[in-house]
Amino acid sequence: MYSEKVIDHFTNPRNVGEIENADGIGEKVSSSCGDRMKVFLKVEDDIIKDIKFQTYGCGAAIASSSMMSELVLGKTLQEALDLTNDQVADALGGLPAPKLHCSNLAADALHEAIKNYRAAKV
Amino acid sequence: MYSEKVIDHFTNPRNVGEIENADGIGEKVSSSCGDRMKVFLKVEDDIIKDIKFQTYGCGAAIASSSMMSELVLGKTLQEALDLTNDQVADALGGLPAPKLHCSNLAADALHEAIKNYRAAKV
Amino acid sequence: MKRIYMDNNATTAVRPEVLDAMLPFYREHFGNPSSIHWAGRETGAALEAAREKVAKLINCSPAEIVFTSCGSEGNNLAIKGAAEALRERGNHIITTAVEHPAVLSTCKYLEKHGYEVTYLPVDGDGMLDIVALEAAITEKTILVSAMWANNETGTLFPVDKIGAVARNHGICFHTDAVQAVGRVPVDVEAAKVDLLSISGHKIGAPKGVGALYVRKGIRLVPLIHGGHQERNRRGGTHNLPGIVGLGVACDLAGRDLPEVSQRLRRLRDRLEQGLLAAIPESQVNGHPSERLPNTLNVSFNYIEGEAVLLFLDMQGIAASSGSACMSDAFGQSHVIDAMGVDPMMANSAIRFGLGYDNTCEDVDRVLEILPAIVKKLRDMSPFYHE
Amino acid sequence: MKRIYMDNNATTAVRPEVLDAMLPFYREHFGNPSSIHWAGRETGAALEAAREKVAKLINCSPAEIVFTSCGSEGNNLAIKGAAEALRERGNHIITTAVEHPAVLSTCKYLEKHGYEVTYLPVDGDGMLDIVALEAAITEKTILVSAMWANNETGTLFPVDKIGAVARNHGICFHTDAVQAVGRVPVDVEAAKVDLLSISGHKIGAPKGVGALYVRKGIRLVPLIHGGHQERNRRGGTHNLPGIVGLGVACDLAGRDLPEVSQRLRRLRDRLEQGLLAAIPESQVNGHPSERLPNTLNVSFNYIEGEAVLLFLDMQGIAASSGSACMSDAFGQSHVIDAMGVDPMMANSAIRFGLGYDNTCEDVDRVLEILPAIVKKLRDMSPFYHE
Ligand SMILES: Cc1ncc(COP(=O)(O)O)c(C=O)c1O
Ligand SMILES: Cc1ncc(COP(=O)(O)O)c(C=O)c1O
Ligand code: FES
Ligand code: FES
Repeated sequence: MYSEKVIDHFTNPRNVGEIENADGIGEKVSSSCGDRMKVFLKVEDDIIKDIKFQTYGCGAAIASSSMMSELVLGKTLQEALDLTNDQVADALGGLPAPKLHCSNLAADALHEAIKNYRAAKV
Repeated sequence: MYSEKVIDHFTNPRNVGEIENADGIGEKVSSSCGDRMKVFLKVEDDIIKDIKFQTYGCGAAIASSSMMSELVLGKTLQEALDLTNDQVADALGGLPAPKLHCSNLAADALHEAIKNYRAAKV
Repeated sequence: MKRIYMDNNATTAVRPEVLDAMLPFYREHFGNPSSIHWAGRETGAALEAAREKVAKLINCSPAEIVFTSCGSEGNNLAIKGAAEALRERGNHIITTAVEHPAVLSTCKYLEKHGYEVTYLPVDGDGMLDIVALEAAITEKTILVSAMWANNETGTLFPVDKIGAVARNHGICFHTDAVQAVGRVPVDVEAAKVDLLSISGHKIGAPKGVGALYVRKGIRLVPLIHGGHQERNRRGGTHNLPGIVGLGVACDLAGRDLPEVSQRLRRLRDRLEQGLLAAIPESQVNGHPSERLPNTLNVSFNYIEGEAVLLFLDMQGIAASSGSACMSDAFGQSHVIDAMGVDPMMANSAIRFGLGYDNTCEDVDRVLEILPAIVKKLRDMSPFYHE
Repeated sequence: MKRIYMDNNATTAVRPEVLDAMLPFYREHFGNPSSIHWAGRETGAALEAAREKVAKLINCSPAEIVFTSCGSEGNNLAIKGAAEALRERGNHIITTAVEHPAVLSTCKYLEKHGYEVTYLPVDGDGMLDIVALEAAITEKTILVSAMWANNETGTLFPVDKIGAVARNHGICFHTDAVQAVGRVPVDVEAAKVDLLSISGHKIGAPKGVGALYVRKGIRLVPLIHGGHQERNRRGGTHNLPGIVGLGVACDLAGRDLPEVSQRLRRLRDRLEQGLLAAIPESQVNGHPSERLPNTLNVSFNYIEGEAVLLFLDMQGIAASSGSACMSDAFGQSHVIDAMGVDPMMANSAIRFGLGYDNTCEDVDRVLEILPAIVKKLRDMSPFYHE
């Protein structure tokens, strides 16, 4: 049911954890299943220098979080904002239809963290 | 489904055929299935000296006819009149429930033949 | 004594390739295909592979196949399911007088629940009059259920014409193709069928499995409510070994159909001609040409079919009178009856359903034995005079 | 990697003795038991022998057994069939909030057809309150459907008390005993049951066969109309190999039950105590004592069950979250939900269903692996703080 990439990211998730004194924190709760994801950012010169996540959710949610973190680490905030949920799912080699909503958590929580970072800076 | 006795009488039915110039002839049609049986008697001194039958019907009907003929050959008319359908079925080692009505043809046609014999004599 | 099985319209032996394919699914790959672990993944793939094979045989897409437990379930699901789903559009159902009991008794049941059912007659060959079908349609008609091939006589209905009429009137069309699939070419697109019932055990798959083709977009109320199996159209844990067997049987049937049907037709014709030639006052019941290649329904006047079957059975030959499901009931077949056959002729009808394993010797043995049986019984019959 | 199967509440492997008994019925004895020839006689006897075996296991007479294709069909036949047969007496049905989807969705369906359904709540252990049952009865109540053993938690309802209440009020009592038969003693007389569903594949028989016990005198409208099979209660050609398998499985279950249930209970208790000891903030869902001996439903707070199952699966261990039929749907189990378990706790529930083949090493391997999985997932969870 899950692709090899999903299994890989689920089994060995990248960038799990918290960042103390993070520059931006975003959190997203899935409306369909109640699962939850939290993203921590360290930003320098509009570039994501560090990213960590915590996820309470299914295998697809964990793999999506991990993939998302890998995709945006070292990228500009604008590039990160351009990342869509679909791109996360695609990068994982696709997700089964009933699990597509799980990848939504990842990009949404990331965008939330960036928004909070910018709001705090103003 | 059928007992060995039924199979035996069905496979090698006794007393099949017609009697020319029979002393009594009886015929019976089953109201439930349309099958038909015809009995021919040769009577001397109130004793059944010869009996033959023709049957259009299922295996149980043919076996019942054969068994009936064997049971009454050489018997008095009164003994033949006392023969019941149940006795025919019992002599065959029983019949499956949906086939019980088939044995009814045998005794009924016999009794009909005796009735006709007596009516002709009067 | 060699046993000769000629009752393949009642049921068939499982083909060896089918059984071989099924065996690993009893003890090794036994997981529930709805489960997410290894045991479920193994069987999930096999389930979908089987679905593709069944779909291919009748030219539909795999998502249009719903696995069932038998042909009767398929007929009940199709007719009750469509009737209820379409209830607000009307309450009139058209079927035929010669359907299998699974269709007829389902229709009788619906008659008790506010539906009106027209039972179309057939002619002396068991053939449906397409004009009568058109004439029976009213604006309340929601469903036509007409079989592809008759189980007792083998007569083939003009399914493509029925499909065209139904499609023209926007009426849902179900066909009971239990006897047809695997024996004659079946194409749901060409025939414009909306619902089509299949039974495994008529084509070398095991008993306990069947399928219903449900055209995309056709709404159906489930018969067996339960889990999310079969896209919510049939609850219950999948019968994986059976389904795998049905897939393989469909595969084989598709591959072998031209050759097997030709071979069986030749055997059947030899049997038919031999019997008609050897036994006076006998007749074939069913359509002379539009008929399943494996089926011969034949009557020998003045005697009763059951008695003939018993004598055949004693010689190891298995044939039947009409549908097996009716054989504990009395009286004539409703099919032969509907064809207007004289009652005494009808009473003597017996059916040979040839199958994959039958040989020319089998046919010759029947030809050797049966005339004497008929003679013996006729000699006993009060109706027969040489 | 050794594969460990602990999902026996979803489905079981066919037992070797069962498969052996079935095999002759695919190609050698394949006749339709409704046929009058040798091929039918052979299987007719086997059909009735199997019926006797099933009847013996639940203490009823063979004529009270109707063979079906699965537990879901049995539940649909029992509930729809009794509801319709009793319609003139009332329209109220009582069931419980924790039934299998085959019961719940059947009840939902009947609600659309003029029936009223009461779904009784359960307590924190998943136990039914017999007083609440009595209170729910009205003069329109025609049917109580309450399961014998819950498939997700293993909680055993007080079936004998339910039966007594129903009998006192002259109400028909159906119990879904799919998880109970063969695992705990089941006696339809002692429990005063009127209708009882059995499924083969939960007790070492194959998928595709089941049975419904129908107490003598209980009227039932058929679900699958058709021929005269099963005394007009279920149409369709009999699934002989499956039925023979079910017979043997019932035989074995009856023979082995005391020994096997004791062995599984010991293994289950070892697993339960080991996990609770090794993993803080974990809990058992289900009744502490009134529970199937093979079932453990356990929650590990702060994480999600599916993730746990995936990690277990990677190590070859097959377990599940709730009923397999629900696993393609989202969200919590309706059973754990109905027990009032905190949602996050509920989300982490996973079910072990031990079976005939499980060993002490299997349990120890799970005890070795699972605590680390839970720790890893908790370390990822935004809710967890050591
Ligand atoms: C309690 C219960 N009832 C009914 C069923 C349905 O049985 P089946 O899968 O044989 O239809 C199951 C299992 O899935 C079950 O656990
Ligand atoms: C035409 C037809 N329809 C339906 C059926 C029922 O199929 P099953 O026995 O698989 O329920 C049969 C065979 O019995 C049949 O010949
Ligand atoms: S099911 Fe909730 S995130 Fe996947
Ligand atoms: S069925 Fe007619 S006499 Fe037996």
